[in-house]
Amino acid sequence: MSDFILAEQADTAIPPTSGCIETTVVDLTRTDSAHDLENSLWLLDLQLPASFCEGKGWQPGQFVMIRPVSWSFEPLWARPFSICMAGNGILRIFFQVVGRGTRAMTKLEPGEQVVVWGPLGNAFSVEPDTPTLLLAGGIGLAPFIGYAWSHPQPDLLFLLLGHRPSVSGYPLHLLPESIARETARQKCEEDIACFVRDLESRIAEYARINGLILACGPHPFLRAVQTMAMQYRARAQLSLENRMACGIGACLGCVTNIAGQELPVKVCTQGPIFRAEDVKLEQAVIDRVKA
Amino acid sequence: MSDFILAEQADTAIPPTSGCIETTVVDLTRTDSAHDLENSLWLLDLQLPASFCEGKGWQPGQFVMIRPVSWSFEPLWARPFSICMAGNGILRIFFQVVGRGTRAMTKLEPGEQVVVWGPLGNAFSVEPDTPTLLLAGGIGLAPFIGYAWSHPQPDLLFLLLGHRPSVSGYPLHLLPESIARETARQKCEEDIACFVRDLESRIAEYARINGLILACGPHPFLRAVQTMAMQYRARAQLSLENRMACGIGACLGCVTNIAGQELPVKVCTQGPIFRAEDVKLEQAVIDRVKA
Amino acid sequence: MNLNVKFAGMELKNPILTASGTFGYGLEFAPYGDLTALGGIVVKGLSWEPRTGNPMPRVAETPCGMLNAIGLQNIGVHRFVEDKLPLLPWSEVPVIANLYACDAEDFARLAEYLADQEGVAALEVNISCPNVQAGGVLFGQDPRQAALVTAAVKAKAGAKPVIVKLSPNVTDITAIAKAAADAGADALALINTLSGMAVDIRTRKPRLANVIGGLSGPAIKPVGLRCVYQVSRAVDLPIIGLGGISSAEDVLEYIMVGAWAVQIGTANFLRPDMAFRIAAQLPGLLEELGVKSWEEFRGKLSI
Amino acid sequence: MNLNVKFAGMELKNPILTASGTFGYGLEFAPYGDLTALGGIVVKGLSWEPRTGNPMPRVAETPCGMLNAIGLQNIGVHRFVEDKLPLLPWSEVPVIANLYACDAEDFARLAEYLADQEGVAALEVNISCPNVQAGGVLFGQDPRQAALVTAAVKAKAGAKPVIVKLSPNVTDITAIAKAAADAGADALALINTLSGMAVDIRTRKPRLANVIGGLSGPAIKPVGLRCVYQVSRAVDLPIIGLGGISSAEDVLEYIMVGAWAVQIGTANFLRPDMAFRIAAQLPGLLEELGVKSWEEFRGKLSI
Ligand SMILES: Cc1cc2nc3c(=O)[nH]c(=O)nc-3n(C[C@H](O)[C@H](O)[C@H](O)COP(=O)(O)OP(=O)(O)OC[C@H]3O[C@@H](n4cnc5c(N)ncnc54)[C@H](O)[C@@H]3O)c2cc1C
Ligand SMILES: Cc1cc2nc3c(=O)[nH]c(=O)nc-3n(C[C@H](O)[C@H](O)[C@H](O)COP(=O)(O)OP(=O)(O)OC[C@H]3O[C@@H](n4cnc5c(N)ncnc54)[C@H](O)[C@@H]3O)c2cc1C
Ligand SMILES: Cc1cc2nc3c(=O)[nH]c(=O)nc-3n(C[C@H](O)[C@H](O)[C@H](O)COP(=O)(O)O)c2cc1C
Ligand SMILES: Cc1cc2nc3c(=O)[nH]c(=O)nc-3n(C[C@H](O)[C@H](O)[C@H](O)COP(=O)(O)O)c2cc1C
Ligand code: FES
Ligand code: FES
Repeated sequence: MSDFILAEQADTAIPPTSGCIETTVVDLTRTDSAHDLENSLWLLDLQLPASFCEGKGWQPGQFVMIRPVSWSFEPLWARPFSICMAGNGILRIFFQVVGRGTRAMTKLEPGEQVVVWGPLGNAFSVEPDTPTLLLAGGIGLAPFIGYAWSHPQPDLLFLLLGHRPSVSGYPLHLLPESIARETARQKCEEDIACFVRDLESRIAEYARINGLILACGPHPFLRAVQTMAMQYRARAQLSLENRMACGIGACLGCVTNIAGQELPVKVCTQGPIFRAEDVKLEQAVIDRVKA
Repeated sequence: MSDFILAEQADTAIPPTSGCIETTVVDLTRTDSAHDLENSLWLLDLQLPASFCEGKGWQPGQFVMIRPVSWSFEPLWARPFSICMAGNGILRIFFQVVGRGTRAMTKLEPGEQVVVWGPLGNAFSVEPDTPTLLLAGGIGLAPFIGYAWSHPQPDLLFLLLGHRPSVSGYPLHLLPESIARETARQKCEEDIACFVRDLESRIAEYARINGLILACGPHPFLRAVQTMAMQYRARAQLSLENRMACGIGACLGCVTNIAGQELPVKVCTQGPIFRAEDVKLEQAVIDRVKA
Repeated sequence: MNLNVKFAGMELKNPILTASGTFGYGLEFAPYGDLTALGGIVVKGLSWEPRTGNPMPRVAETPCGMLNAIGLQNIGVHRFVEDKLPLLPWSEVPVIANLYACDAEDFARLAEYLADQEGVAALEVNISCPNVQAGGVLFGQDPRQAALVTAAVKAKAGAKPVIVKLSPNVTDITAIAKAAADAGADALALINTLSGMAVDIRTRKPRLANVIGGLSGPAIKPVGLRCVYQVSRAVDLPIIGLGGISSAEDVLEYIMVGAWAVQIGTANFLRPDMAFRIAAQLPGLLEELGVKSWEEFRGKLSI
Repeated sequence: MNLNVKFAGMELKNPILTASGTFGYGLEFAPYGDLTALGGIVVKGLSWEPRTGNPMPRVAETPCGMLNAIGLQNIGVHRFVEDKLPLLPWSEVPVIANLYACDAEDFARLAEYLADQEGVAALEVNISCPNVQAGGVLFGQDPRQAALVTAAVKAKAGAKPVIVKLSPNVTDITAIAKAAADAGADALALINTLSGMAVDIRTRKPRLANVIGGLSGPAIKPVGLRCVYQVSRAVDLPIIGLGGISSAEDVLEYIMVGAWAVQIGTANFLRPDMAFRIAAQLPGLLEELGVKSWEEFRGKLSI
């Protein structure tokens, strides 16, 4: 299955991209109805650069780096976001407010200029005839919207979304209707235990039927998925959210250790998607990267 | 006349102020109709802090420091602006875009939070029965709007405004109608020569009648006024626009040399208004401060 | 928790001091907050004679920071003691005098004079003056010179604690710190400004008349934290940390890498009530973090 | 005007180079601009053997800047020469190899190997490795060590120009510059990063696993300008200036204080077409300022 991923992870070719483009904000909508700005959920629509779908086009699981022109030097870096959808003239991302960059993004106005580069990184495998389990931890839902639309047999997909903010904030209506789904809110210890049991039984099931498991979400969530996938020998792919300064393989700030690789590999160009059995999700990194 | 000024310039008392207040933007209007943002003219209305008019109140010629909360660390410093008017719940300033701070201020939205401290500095002398000539170099018009309204006999005032952007951008309609005025645009060398001649004949006239001359504007303009005032022995007061980091006498970044003072004096607390005969408008400072 | 900190013979009601040169003589800030709510006030650098400072312009903005080359303009130590000190609430908040001189004798003379002033709680020695006799190298850039000045001040300071303020413009700040410690310093304050400059390509002139100035503000916080971290592990003296602090979070960052107290500098220019706000916000932040005492938090960076 | 600059045996079509470690091996940026439009490309620091670098996390944002402690992860000089160099348009744009080693012999070995590579236009020597034999002080912080490394590289570099890259974390950068000049350096590049750190009060951990890292970006521009200014007046060698450059204006600031060329570093992360944009904007800015030649502008700061 993962030939595609492994090819990219070989660190030879430069993945195709549409380059660095100045585009404009078309729309910004808050999707949740909580009071707090912290952890709020947003859909951001940018004008899709014409070049974006040319050539190889984009594939679900890939991401873009986004930097509003108004940021001058603060924050300094662009921020990486999964492509939620790209088509019909719109590049859409789904984001959550977690820090100063995402907080600043909630101030974006239609017409405002934004620098974007991408599509970047590798993509989730698509196996047209394989039952595929999509595991989304909160905002990790983002790439699965595009994935579901691009899949030739959406009825082979099952989405499990674990979330903390109310489910109403997640744009599940953007998914093709035919996709089976389940959502589980994690408000208390008990919820989490319950969600973990659910996760485990699903992973065990897909391992049994040799299905494909794709996961996207915060580090602790990915670790849980990884552990279970190893335990049940499931075929799982994890999308990592390491901190990125450049997104294009230049800074070596986003690396992770991968089994069988002498040097740490760049998550931005050789990932962000890795096979669960290959990637080392170090505890030290998690503590620091997701406080 | 200048007892008031000299008292402040003695560097003893801390001038009264309403402290540091978080207030909100009520309105921002562009007053000129040029195409370029550079040099554009704006009226900014802030909610007037209740404390602002208490106690000694404010006096025309005084200024405030303004720093939008959204600036985080860029720009770093607040910016000083003359109080154009303060009353009826509104603190109004009139500003021109000259750099990144004023450019950023054109993005202010109603309701946005702004930190303000003031009123700061000394004030123009008011001599109720003296014919008074107000010399405004461009944006230097700002304090004279408040001055004209606060003057007991506005018909003793005459305003001469030299300006580069079209006169329509200057809010002359905010002045009491009874004030005599003349405006002179400086588009070319010839205009400037003509304006300088005009300036000179006015200054000579007010010197003759022992009138009071008040000037506010860019350094080169103040220098011209100073030279002529000295030549004709006119009683003139100049409002300096030195670069300020704190506005309250703490950084010593805004100082100027004053005749008879051992140490350089702080323009923010001991000025910004000085007698023309006292102040040394150094060329070096001008070159650097107004590029 | 109790915010009180005791070190070097001083007792501060909280660890928030102000940085010399950014807080005037203290009085300038009285309209913006209650001076006695601060842990202490460090006033503008004082020399024996009044000084006019450098020519203008002497401040410039830089990305997330500023340059200054004020050149130690000040009214001189006598006028400070006579005109300013009596107006300060020194019996309720420690007032620390920052001393500036260009040779050891001058430093000693300042120390001797201030040792007698009841209103002065401690002396902070600014050793960033170039020593002309020693070929123009700054006192603070050479361990022997730093020791010389420290010893001279200490000899005359009587009961007043002596705080030596270190420059980051050195190859090894721990060497200077050790020299000052060995020469008798009671505490160290770091960092002073980084040496920097700015120019204007249109006028083709430096933005400071003095050409070179000192960089301060949020931009330098990483350098300040590193210096405090290094010195706190190398020297057994209480450290006052500063450089770029502009929030209660920043204060705790400095304390976590080893500082006993901190100073708010350039941030006072962002809003004149900054030091008061930070002092007011600190208890809430400590509670949020579950910190119960300074001992449990100070220097407790887990590596 | 003609943007061409010649120095140290190199001819650049414009003074815009990229800074080592911020531009990968060059190829990463090919999708974002025409590599041959740059004055030159300085690639990631190369060691003899591949290096894994430091543990994660190894980058952190700071006010107007960033910290990195990548620890020189690289594929080793051989794989660079075999896999990367042939793909770079080195016949049209000078490719400069940045060398990293921890003793003089290792540096010499790297220089010898690269001296034979047609595609390498020059060698840039990164002397910010701590010399364990010399008690852990960095090569770049001690004039004698700097001279040692420079001489060792120069002896084996053959016709390749040798650029020595200086650290700002020193008491007197001109002393190191002079030592490198006397030891035969053909040009100097400055500055490397400032030593700094960042911590997280919630996790109570440093933000870099390595604890201490290098500060770069707009925040440090004033320090870079000051260093270039000082060194250009102290040493008669061409200087490549860097530190915080993020616009064509910044480029001219560095040239006005004495640089012959510049490097774009951290700003490449703000947008990957940054170096190309700056190179494209430079002619217009020079015209606006009325500059007719580099000679008339370089170092022409009027004091
Ligand atoms: C390939 C990829 C795809 C992503 N897709 C999405 C998406 O579709 N929607 C979405 O909301 N988020 C996504 N993220 C995460 C998103 O990039 C971060 O939430 C964002 O960069 C945080 O910026 P901030 O300034 O708000 O937070 P900061 O103030 O920088 O940090 C706040 C917290 O977030 C953590 N953090 C900061 N930067 C990152 C980062 N780059 N990656 C992970 N954690 C970080 C910090 O450690 C800290 O705990 C993706 C990340 C990657 C690498
Ligand atoms: C007491 C006082 C009252 C003022 N009143 C007004 C007013 O009513 N309306 C108004 O539009 N402006 C007024 N100014 C000037 C105003 O403060 C500056 O135009 C503003 O600070 C420039 O900020 P900037 O970020 O846009 O410019 P910058 O990007 O900082 O600089 C752009 C240009 O402006 C010059 N400059 C920067 N800061 C200052 C400064 N503080 N003073 C003078 N020149 C500066 C710079 O040298 C440069 O040439 C006043 C200044 C003072 C000191
Ligand atoms: C305008 C200004 C004046 C200063 N004057 C002095 C001084 O007189 N004595 C001194 O020891 N430090 C002086 N400093 C340095 C500060 O006390 C402080 O060490 C430095 O600014 C770093 O802290 P910060 O980043 O919080 O400002 C001055 C700093 C500034 C910005
Ligand atoms: C992520 C990163 C990696 C770096 N790696 C190297 C390196 O391998 N060799 C080197 O000499 N300098 C390295 N540097 C330093 C830069 O080349 C440059 O000297 C420094 O960042 C200052 O310039 P800037 O502010 O423009 O980034 C690195 C800098 C960064 C940010
Ligand atoms: S983010 Fe820079 S190498 Fe991956
Ligand atoms: S602006 Fe700081 S002293 Fe005047």
